[in-house]
Amino acid sequence: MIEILKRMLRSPQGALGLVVVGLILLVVIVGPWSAPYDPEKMAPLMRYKPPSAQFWLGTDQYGRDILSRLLHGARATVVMAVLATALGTLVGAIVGTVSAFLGGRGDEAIMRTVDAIMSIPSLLLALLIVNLLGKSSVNALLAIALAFAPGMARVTRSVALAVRKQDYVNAAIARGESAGFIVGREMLPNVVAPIIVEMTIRVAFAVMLFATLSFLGLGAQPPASEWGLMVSEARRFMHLSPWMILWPSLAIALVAIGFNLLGDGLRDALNPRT
Amino acid sequence: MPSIHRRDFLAASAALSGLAMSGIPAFAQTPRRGGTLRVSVDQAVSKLNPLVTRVNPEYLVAELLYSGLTRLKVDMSAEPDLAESWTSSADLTEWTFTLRKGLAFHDGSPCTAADVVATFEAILDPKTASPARQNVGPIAKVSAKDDATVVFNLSAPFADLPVTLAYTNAKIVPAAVIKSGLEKLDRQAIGTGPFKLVSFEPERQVVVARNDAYYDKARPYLDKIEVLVFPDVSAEASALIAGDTDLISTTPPTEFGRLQKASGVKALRVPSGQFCNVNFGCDQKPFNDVRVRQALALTVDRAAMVDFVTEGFGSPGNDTPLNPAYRFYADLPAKKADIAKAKALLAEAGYPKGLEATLIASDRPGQRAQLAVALREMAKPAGFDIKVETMPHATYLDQVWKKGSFYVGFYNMQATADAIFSLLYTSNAAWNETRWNNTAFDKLVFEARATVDETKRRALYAQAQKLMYDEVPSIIPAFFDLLGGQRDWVEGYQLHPRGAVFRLDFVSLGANAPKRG
Amino acid sequence: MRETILDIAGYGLDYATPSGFTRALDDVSLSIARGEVLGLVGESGSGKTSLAWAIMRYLPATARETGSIRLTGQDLLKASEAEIDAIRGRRIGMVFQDPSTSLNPTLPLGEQLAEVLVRHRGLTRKQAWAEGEARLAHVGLKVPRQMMRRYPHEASGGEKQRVVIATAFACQPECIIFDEPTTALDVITARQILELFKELQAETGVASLYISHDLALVSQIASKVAVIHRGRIVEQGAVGDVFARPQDAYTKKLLAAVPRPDHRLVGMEAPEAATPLVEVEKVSVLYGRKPFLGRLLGRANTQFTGNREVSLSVMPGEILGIVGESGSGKSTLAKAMTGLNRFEGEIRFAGRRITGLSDMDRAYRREVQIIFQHPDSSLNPRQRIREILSRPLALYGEPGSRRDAAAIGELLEQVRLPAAYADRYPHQLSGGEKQRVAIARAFASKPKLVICDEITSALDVSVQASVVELLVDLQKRFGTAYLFITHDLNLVRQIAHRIAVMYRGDLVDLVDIATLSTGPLHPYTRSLLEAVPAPATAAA
Amino acid sequence: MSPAYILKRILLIGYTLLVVSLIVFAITQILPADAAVMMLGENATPDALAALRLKMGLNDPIWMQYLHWLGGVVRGDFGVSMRTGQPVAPAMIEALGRSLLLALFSILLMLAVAIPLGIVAAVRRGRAADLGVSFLSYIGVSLPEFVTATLMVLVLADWLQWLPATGYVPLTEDPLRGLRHLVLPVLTVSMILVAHVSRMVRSELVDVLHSDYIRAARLKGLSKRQVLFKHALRNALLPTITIVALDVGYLLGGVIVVEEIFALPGIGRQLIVAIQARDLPSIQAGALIMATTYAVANFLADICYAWLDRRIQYD
Repeated sequence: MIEILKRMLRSPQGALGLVVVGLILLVVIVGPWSAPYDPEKMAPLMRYKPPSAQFWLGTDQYGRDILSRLLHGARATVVMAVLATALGTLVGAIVGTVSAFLGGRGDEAIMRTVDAIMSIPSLLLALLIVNLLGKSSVNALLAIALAFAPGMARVTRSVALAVRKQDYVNAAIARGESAGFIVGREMLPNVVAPIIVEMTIRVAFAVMLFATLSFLGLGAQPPASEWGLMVSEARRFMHLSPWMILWPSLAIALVAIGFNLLGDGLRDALNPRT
Repeated sequence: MPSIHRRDFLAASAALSGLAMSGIPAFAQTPRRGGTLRVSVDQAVSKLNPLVTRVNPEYLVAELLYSGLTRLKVDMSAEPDLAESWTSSADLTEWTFTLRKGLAFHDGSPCTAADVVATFEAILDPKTASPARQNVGPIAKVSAKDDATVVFNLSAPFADLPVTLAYTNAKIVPAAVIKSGLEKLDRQAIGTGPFKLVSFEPERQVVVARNDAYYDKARPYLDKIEVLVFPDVSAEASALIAGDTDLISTTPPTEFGRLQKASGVKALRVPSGQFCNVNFGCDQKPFNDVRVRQALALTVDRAAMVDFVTEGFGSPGNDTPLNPAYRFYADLPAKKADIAKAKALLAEAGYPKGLEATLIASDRPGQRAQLAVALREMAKPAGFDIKVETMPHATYLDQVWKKGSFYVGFYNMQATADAIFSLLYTSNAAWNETRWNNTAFDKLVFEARATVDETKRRALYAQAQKLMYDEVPSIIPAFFDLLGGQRDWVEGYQLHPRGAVFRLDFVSLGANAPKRG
Repeated sequence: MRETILDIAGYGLDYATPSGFTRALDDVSLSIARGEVLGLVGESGSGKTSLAWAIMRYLPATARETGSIRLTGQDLLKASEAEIDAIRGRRIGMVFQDPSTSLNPTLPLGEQLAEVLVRHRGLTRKQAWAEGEARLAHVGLKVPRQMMRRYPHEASGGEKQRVVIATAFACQPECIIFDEPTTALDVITARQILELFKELQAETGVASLYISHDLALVSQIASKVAVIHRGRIVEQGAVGDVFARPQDAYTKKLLAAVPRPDHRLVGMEAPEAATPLVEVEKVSVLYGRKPFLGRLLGRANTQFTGNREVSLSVMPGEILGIVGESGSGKSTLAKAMTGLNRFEGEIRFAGRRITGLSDMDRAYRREVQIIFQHPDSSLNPRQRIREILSRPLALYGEPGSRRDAAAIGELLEQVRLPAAYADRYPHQLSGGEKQRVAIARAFASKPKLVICDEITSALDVSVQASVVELLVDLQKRFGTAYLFITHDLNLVRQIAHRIAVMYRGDLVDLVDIATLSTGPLHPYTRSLLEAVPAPATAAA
Repeated sequence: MSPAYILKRILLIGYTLLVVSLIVFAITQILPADAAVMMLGENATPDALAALRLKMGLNDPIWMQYLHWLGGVVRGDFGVSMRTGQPVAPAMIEALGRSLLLALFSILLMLAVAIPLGIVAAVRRGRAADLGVSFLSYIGVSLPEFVTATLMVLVLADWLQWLPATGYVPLTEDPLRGLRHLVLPVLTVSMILVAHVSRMVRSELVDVLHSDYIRAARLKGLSKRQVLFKHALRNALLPTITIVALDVGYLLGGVIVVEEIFALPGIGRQLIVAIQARDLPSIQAGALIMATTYAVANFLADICYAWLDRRIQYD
């Protein structure tokens, strides 16, 4: 673990990724307390203010402080994305590993079906699911998780198959170990690493997908300060104050970049191939 | 009598800070004929059948292709359309309309009293599901005396019939089509309107061309009108500023500022009775208790609300659907926010610890959510814990509209006080969203509609408004001015306070207009 | 004295790493004259390949060099990039270890030969192709014209290597480097390639640097030999001298490690026993499942045979060697016997009939253990040695048996590893050590039969020797029977009592070690015997 | 290439579409919307609704409705839109055409930009150029379309007034205006593609450049250029074909947002409108058509790949 961290710090992406994600997590944790204003406090006389000493990032259509809203929104945005990814990964990992372990026709059937589901663009799938469940952050979370599951299943399976071919698994079988032991103790520990990499990268997608859903009005609900929602609300006031749309957009991009970097860093750290 | 009306109206406009009024007709010289006008609208034109149109863009198109018996002037009074004149019996229960000579549908077939009768029978048939059914007035029977004469027998005395017959959905369609099935009108237009349908792409554009067989030889002035759909309002404004379009039928306050600044663009603004409200289900807890409704009403800072919801392009409301733009508006003292009093009332009503409620707002137009969120904050100090839930308009219509007990509504101005009251607030209202069901109120409205005498009628409506002012079946915090924009080469266009009326057949293009194919 | 072509003097090479420099080559001095073949012998990591790259001037930016490498007097260290490009392939050719990776999979073989001719001999593409065809014919390829147009995946390993060789000789270079050109090939193919090399070498008199880990092989073809160890040349001289009278300790060790058929490590006779321990009866293995679509289209089913009705038996305490080239079905059989492949036919073990996986109960699995070829893949990288070794104890140990550190320690000492290794992870061990752990794991259950599947082929000669010696020792101690699978005939002749020869899934021969040299043999077995060079000292 | 392989892939497409149709139908069945209400609107009376339900067979058991619908689909009849009352299929196909136009331009632009970038990055590995490219690509993959799009509209359309903010004009109607309207959407869509593919090309090329046969080629005396363009590039670009095909999946997803923002009446926008209006037949048709496009794109890619790269075994 430690040396992986060391290796990550050596690669530019890894180091940068760690820093950015670290910062983001910091905001997620202490954000709400560090916010200078109440994110929902309206000020009829303070609307559409550009950045200033008083409001570092300016104010929005209700005269609410954008910085405070961003700081509060970090949780809604990042945590949700991480949870969604984790959930999707879990489901995918189970399906993938089972499929890989079954092999043969079972594997074929499962994977073909997974492919089929994957041919529905994940955004569309998420859209449909949210519409089905009714719009709310939680449902958006489920939708994204479900939209991710097939992809993760594919990844997990390919990794699991590679591990399945290893001789230590053969040895375990020849030894007469139980299926449970083989999957649990011999295979899984070797499968997790690549999956974690994939996961980190997908968190970036999740953040974007989440924002997109909120943007389409299907994610978080006002007056929540989820960043995607902030962008979509700000669009209406684009011409009254460009700042309103600029900041949350940048925030989203930053998070996505952070996790992309981190993911790539991890990948390089875990298999120092090139 | 129209004169009084006009004075009220101007008074109303004056009341709203001096602004570029489009109310003044621009018929300096005789309009130039010819040219193509590009009008942009903010929603798809999904329905072509005029009897079932539901949104302004559809009304706009229907108005180009079809005619009613009467039509609504900018001052909200009725003027002849297919009917050249009308009379009523003394007791206002029988009205007779005389049609113009030689009217013809786009397919060349003549338009006669038979078509009018058939149309109104279709409208009144529930199966047609036409919004007009509840809005054309208490019609009991429609009959044709001869080819040119139609007689309406009413179930109750009704003074406003000529105005209500101008209702957006009361457009005359051929009897033959009605017989063969109205679906025919989903894709083609067979009307008597000033323009004929050229092409119809619901999501993109509708093109119409002058109908040379139109009854008025002078109008329309334009050869062609392209109605362009811009789902994105800011893009719509950009298009006008860039000169890609000539006219925006309605634009939100958030874009209005740009239009005012843009060169070559005239920003249009007219005070209107259009409003956003918060509907209470007055038949179920907690809002069946008048004190709860009053308490919430007392939390609203209406001046701030005008800012939040209309960006200042509007006027504060007093929880009655009438404002100075209406003829029978009663000037009641402006309501002020009073949190202490609100708290007290809430406690009296049995909610000393405050109360929770979920306020639903559809996502179109944006002002709904805007209002909801603002209200949420304003009501907090008084102990209201309001959760805002927005949803796609379709879901809203399907699940909440007319069913919910606490949601944000949005309404065009109606032609008459009676129209708005009996559309929304009487017990037998078409859209009785509040279930207020106040017999006293019903009685007042019913009396008023049967009264010809101006002053008596005004008094009755005043009492009705006072009732609403006190009992708050719904919070009406702000009225919108209607906003729009046009290139300065567009002549003869007047923003209509009704919001659903456009009268583009009076529009012409100036000499400096760009030539378009 | 013939003219010296390649002359390396006091050459040193270091690679810069974050943690300072690491020495790859140290004060290397060699020279090869026209017509000479210098065999460079060393184990993996000895630096022999680094030397090859150095000569080819193909070094990473992190390389630091000293000394000189002269090609007919010109110091390559000082040569410009352009000059080097002109020298590579023109004056120094190179033949690589694995033809399947050294050829571009998406270009026709002919193109990859012709481009050299175009580049260095200024031929037009047309001429180059004609010339290339001739070249291919010259390296003994039957149908040169087609071969030119084929893609790598359409040619056999031997054919590909011939193309590579033809390319290396294409421009009549003065010097050619052969980097283990036969290790990736089957014994017999390797033999043919070697013959080809001899002919071409004799014919062109090119100065050859022949890099190999295989002393026996080098002794066959080289005139001079240099032994490289940890980046230093520890000994060099004429083949005869070095092999007969090695001076350096390492050389001696290396020579001693070379398996020699005549030098038995166990008795010729298997211990007497009435009944065989295991009997394999008509065991067949089919790979791949029938694709329903294939049948749907009436195509021949794509299954292929791993074993065809193989029958053999192993006596208690006997070492049965199984030889054959890759894909001959050796491992398939091993897998079948350990329940890693489903099979038809039956296996009789200690009188019990086993016809399928379900019959392989714990008792059977305890008695029959397997050791795999690649130690780094057969030990779970995320488990400590302790966990790895405690599993069999947990699985097979009698209720009373101990599984504590002491028990683990004993197992490790059995295979001559310090008990302290119990806390290490596999990646902290060397290849040989890992294989010892694997052995310890196999012996943990005190089995009666251990199947050794190519367990030494991934190891260096010296390591291999010690591992084999360990196995023999264990066999003596526990009287365990081995099924010893290998492609190294010399090795198996040292330890096996009987030898089974497999060829394309069939068991073609099963003979006593004694009768191997004399008795009647299947032609394939004979060609196999001929293909394997007997080590030098046998000659010396 | 064996016909069996092709046949197999075609059967797979069939299966894919079957699964998709099931999923889509299931979802649309449970969507909180009464088909009849949607069609008649809020003024519908109970009797009218009942009549319509009967007519639309909404009272049949679900599986009957599914089979009935599927039967229609097979015959290319996706039913009638509840919003416009017009048959769904033609509208959707036309919309698809517009989307594909957008996709086509985006992919062309992407190829023109991404491949050179990738090559430069791989060849100049670790140097400034490489870092520059990878920085760009990180930005690219990390900006959601709606952000890029909105910012572009704000700057290019509203502030600089170089391009129309949104809208769509058929190229047949007015090629110049049509293209001007396409610029922003194409830029937005291709941005992520470029980022994605250039990274792919880079890593593929880096791998190839490390392979034995490249070294062998160098040691045959071929110049860097020759090796790069003759030996390396071909092998590095092969896998990108598949990548591009997979990106079609993204494309279709991304197109939803992009079309929504630029009011481009492609299939994505049709779907959003349909979803918002609970226009079930349109949703079903749209989703199914998207899936088909994706499946077909991948099919073509595989065929293409198999044809170009002769190493592949066909099953």
